Amino acid sequence: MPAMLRTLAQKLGLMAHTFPGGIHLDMHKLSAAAPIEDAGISPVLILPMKQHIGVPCTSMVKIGDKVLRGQKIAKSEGYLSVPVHASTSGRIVKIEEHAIAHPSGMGMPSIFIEADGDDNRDESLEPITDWRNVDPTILRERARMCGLAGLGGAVFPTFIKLVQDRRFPIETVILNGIECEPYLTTDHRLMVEQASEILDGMAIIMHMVGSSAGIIAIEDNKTDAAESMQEALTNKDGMDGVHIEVLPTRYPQGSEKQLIYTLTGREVPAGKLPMHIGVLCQNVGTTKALRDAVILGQTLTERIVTISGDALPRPANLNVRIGTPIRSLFARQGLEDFSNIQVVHGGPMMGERLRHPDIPVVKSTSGILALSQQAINAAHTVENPCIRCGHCSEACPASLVPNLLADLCRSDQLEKAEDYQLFDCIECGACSYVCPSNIPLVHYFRYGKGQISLARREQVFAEASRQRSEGRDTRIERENAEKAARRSRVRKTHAPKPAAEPTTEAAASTDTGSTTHPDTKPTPEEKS
Amino acid sequence: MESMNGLIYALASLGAFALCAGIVLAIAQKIFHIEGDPMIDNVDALLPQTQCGQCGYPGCKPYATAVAGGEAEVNHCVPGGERTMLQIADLMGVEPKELEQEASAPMLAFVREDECIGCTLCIKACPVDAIIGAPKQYHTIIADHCTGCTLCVEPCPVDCIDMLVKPELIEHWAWPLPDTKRSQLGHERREQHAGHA
Amino acid sequence: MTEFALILLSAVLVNNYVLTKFLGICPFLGTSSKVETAIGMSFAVMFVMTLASTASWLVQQYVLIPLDLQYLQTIFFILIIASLVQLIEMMIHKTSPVLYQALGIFLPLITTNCAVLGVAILNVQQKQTFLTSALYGGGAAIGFALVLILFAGIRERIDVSPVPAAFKGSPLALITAGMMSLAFMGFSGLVKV
Amino acid sequence: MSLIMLSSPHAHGGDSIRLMMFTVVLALLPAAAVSIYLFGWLAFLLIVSCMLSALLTEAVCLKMMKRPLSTLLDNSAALTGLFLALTLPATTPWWMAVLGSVFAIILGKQVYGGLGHNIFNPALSARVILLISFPLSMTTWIMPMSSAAPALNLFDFSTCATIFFHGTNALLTSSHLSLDAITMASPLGHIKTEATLGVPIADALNAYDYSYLDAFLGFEAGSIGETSALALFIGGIFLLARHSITWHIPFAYIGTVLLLAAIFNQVAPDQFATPMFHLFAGGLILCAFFMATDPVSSPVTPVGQIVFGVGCGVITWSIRSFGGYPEGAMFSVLLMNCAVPLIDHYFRPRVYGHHVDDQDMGKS
Repeated sequence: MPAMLRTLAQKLGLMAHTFPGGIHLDMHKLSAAAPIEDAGISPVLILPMKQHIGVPCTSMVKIGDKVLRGQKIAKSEGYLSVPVHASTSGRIVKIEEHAIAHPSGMGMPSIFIEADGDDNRDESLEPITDWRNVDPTILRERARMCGLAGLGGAVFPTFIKLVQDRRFPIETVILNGIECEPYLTTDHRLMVEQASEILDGMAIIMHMVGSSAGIIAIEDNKTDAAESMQEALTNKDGMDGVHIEVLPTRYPQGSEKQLIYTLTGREVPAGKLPMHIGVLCQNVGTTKALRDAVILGQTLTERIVTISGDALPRPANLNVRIGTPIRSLFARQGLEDFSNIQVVHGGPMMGERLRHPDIPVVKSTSGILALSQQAINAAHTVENPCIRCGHCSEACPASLVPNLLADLCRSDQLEKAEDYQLFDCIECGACSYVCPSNIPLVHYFRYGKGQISLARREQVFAEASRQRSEGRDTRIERENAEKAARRSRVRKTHAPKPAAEPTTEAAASTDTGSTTHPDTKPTPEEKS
Repeated sequence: MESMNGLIYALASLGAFALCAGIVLAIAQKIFHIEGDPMIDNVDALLPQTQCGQCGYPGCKPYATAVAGGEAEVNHCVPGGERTMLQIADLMGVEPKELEQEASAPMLAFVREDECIGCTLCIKACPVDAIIGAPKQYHTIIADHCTGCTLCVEPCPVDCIDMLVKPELIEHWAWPLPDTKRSQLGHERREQHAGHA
Repeated sequence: MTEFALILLSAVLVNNYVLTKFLGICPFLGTSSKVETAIGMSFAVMFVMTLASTASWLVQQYVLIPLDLQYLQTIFFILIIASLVQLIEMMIHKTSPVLYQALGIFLPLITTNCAVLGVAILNVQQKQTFLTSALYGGGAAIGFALVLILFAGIRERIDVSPVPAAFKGSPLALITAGMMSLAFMGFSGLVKV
Repeated sequence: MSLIMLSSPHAHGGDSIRLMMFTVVLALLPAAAVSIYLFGWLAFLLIVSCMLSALLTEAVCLKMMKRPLSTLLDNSAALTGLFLALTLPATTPWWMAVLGSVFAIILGKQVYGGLGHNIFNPALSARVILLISFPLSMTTWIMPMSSAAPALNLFDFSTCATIFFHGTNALLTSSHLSLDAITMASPLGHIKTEATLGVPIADALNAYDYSYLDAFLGFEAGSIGETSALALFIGGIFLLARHSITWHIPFAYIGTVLLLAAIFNQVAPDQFATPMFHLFAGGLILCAFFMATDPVSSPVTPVGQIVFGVGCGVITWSIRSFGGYPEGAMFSVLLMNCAVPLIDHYFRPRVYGHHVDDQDMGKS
């Protein structure tokens, strides 16, 4: 009903499109006024083999190798993957498992580079200044080679989205400068300080997908960024189809699907991509990185990281080499003692709490937060029973019914949970944030999703095993039948000595069965 | 005589009526006749297909047949664990039963190749054709196909097959349920409060 | 027309067989643990109840009364009901083995569902016409289905609640049924039939 | 640093059950104040005894089930007691009030597993149990202090204490008054009795000396908390403003009653009361704003809430107009409570990106 009213109001032009649900947060943008500083080069950089969504990379270097900044050190395996590059020049000192920002606490094979301090760049990639006259597929290959992945936090390989598909022409390119997570200010500062470079990147994207219309979306708590972008836009040639949209601040506006709905009034159908409705959405930081990759020929070796939190003495925005241990960044900002502090990788709403600060900055590190134990405790108090107040449903930007879903996950009614569209949950955390009973709803959904994925994997495995088992059974049956048939033939011709036959036959068949394929392996012995 | 007539009427009408009902049901039986027991496949679909025989039946399908026929309890599948048991109980509409044996962590069989004499006995024992090799050559177990049923361990004459815990992949890691650990935190928090006060 | 509507309303709500006449409690408790099963059971009972009430009316009018065999009423009606149950059992076994399995013993037990026999006998006692007895049977079945499905919905929710051990299962189901019955008392006097 | 596994989000808005329940208690204060103004010490004694016995019962239950007593502080038991008190007639003796609270907490709530798990509204289930068990006591309405000539001074503590602790009969014997002298029918009860005699509604109300203004302000016979539409509206609007409830249930509920009443009143004004009469009469507003919106026993989704409200409205109006009981609001909420699990299941909102048909998917 309200949805209908809203649609009606939108049709009449009384109301701008806005995604359902959503909440207002305390933004805590402590570092909003802090200019981007360079964090320098750490003596040892740790580069995990997988920093994107998709297939892990494999190492191309060995211990003792000298590498240059920007040199590819791990190559991608498979389509959904981008390579890893050395983020400074130096020597490979070890390749072993190291902790990463993952809730399981498991490690990831990583390459350790000892910096030589010279920071010599690998300049094998030619800058493409004349990109307007370059074929989009070449630029796309450049984006892949340079290791670009969504720097907003999702780290989806960027090149995959930058494609021209005749069936799904991109009409609108959306530049996502929403940054709706509390504390984080990387995109904000980037837009204030490097608006022109971002616009270059956007122009490259629009050229690559063949679109002439673009929207730059910024929330109204970043007016300085909007002004800076507007100024840069007026000074830029050839970007007439682009305009800036300042949206009222609401979480999770920066989520791709929600933003697309707010700006275009269209929903990305379940199981489809934005490109299927003619939209491409890119994060501000990724756009800037694309510009550097094309115009400067630089691979992705650094990113901007907000370092903040209520327990951090000096919040800042740092330009950090990928692979820098975050403990050194905290030390730089005046935090050495982690005894009553919890470290969060990413924003407080969707980031991971880390078990310890000894992990490296990776491509997805939009921020690292030092939150006081008190702040964490306030968010994770004892779970009370659900009183079905419905605040979670009101807050849900995907129009799910979180409390019912959580009940289903908790009681392992996973099929029903899928039926309730569990997988449409974007894990934004709005439901948990508003829950008066402090129910960790997102945690239940993650549990449910994990269990369903597990069940699916087991299902596939079981099906394959069943087929192999049935195949084996039929083969044995067939072979037994053949053998019986042969034996009866043998019995007819060599009536006196039937017993000797099977053994020699088995021996004969095993001799020929030297192939390694299981289907043609030796006949199993008959049970006597 | 009156009562005699009444009795005859009663018996005759009841008999005639019963006959009619019987004929109708006989026809219906023809129309709604079903082949086999469709529940066997339904149960089989829930089983993990390890073909391990720990249930006491030679494989998953025979166990499914026994369960569907009401001959076997629902709690014999060890590798399936509690979830499989609950699903089968749910499907069969019976009360869930305690598992007799806890499911262990997923295992993989591994051949120590330098000790393998190439006897092919394990190949013959494997219910899912997950072992490859030829006589007098090393045998190898395809890890992706191994169900961890342990049936190959026994036949090996030189005991060169180990059962190893299946390594957990970071991509396959799943969040556990929140409750217990959260209440721990709540406990810590209460203590902390008490400490402050 | 109004009269028919009122008969239906009366049979469904006001004189609900389960909650105000307390007939058919056994399947009400037995097949209400899941909504899907309850819906299946509801259809089975609707089928049997409607047909049984019309068939028994026919038997009563054209067999028992002419032959002066009213004393055989119960045995005849049971025969009708049992045959219908057999029929629906075969149909369900063919069309939905899973539902067949889930209903289990409660499917053949529709035979002894006192609500079914109750409707048939009450129809005869109240001297209903053919049409009204069909309507009454149908209405009673809809009423049974309604409360069974509502109850199943409630029990699915109770199933995931931390109910005190002493009340788990049937005790709480009976308390809830009692509360529903109290609520249904609100309908009393709504239709005077 | 600890090794406990915590999922995001690592921030919380600070809302709590305790706060939400307290808001509802606050919203009920105007109605409670009016009840004391109308029924003096009787109302006060009822409210206090119901709340205390509810809290005590909850404490005993928690103790027996070995659950932490700290949940007492979530205000839910006190709220249940207050709700129950407000739906009782002023002359309810103490033991009935206590019995009601015990029923509400044990049968209404704790047997289902405590807060958040009950199917029926605890206060209303207890009220209906009392109504069915003690029909006479539960439909005897004492004249409020606002009547032209109240037979009893309800601000006199000893009179009230006699009624409360020894029953109305004890007072009647000692004061030589007849029951009819101190009680009166509620407007709904009045028109129901007159309707059975065939008296048209307008005449019946004239004879009753009915005025909409009195009904709006609450100067009429009825349960102590349900008479004043004004006080309940204030509370309801407070809840809406504080976002404790959403508009869906109360508006759908009241709207349905008004609509049905308006249509039928147009068709047959002699048999069916006016919408305004329905609005101010009985427990409609109390039920619509406070009972039907009880989050635990009402649907979660907006569409479900509208369905729920409409269902309540239809049943309330039907029972009032045709049923054996003069008032159907409480029954209607209980009846719709039964349907909540199914409503929740079948009236879920459309999830983002599902069933998007009016969109063209690319150009082929």
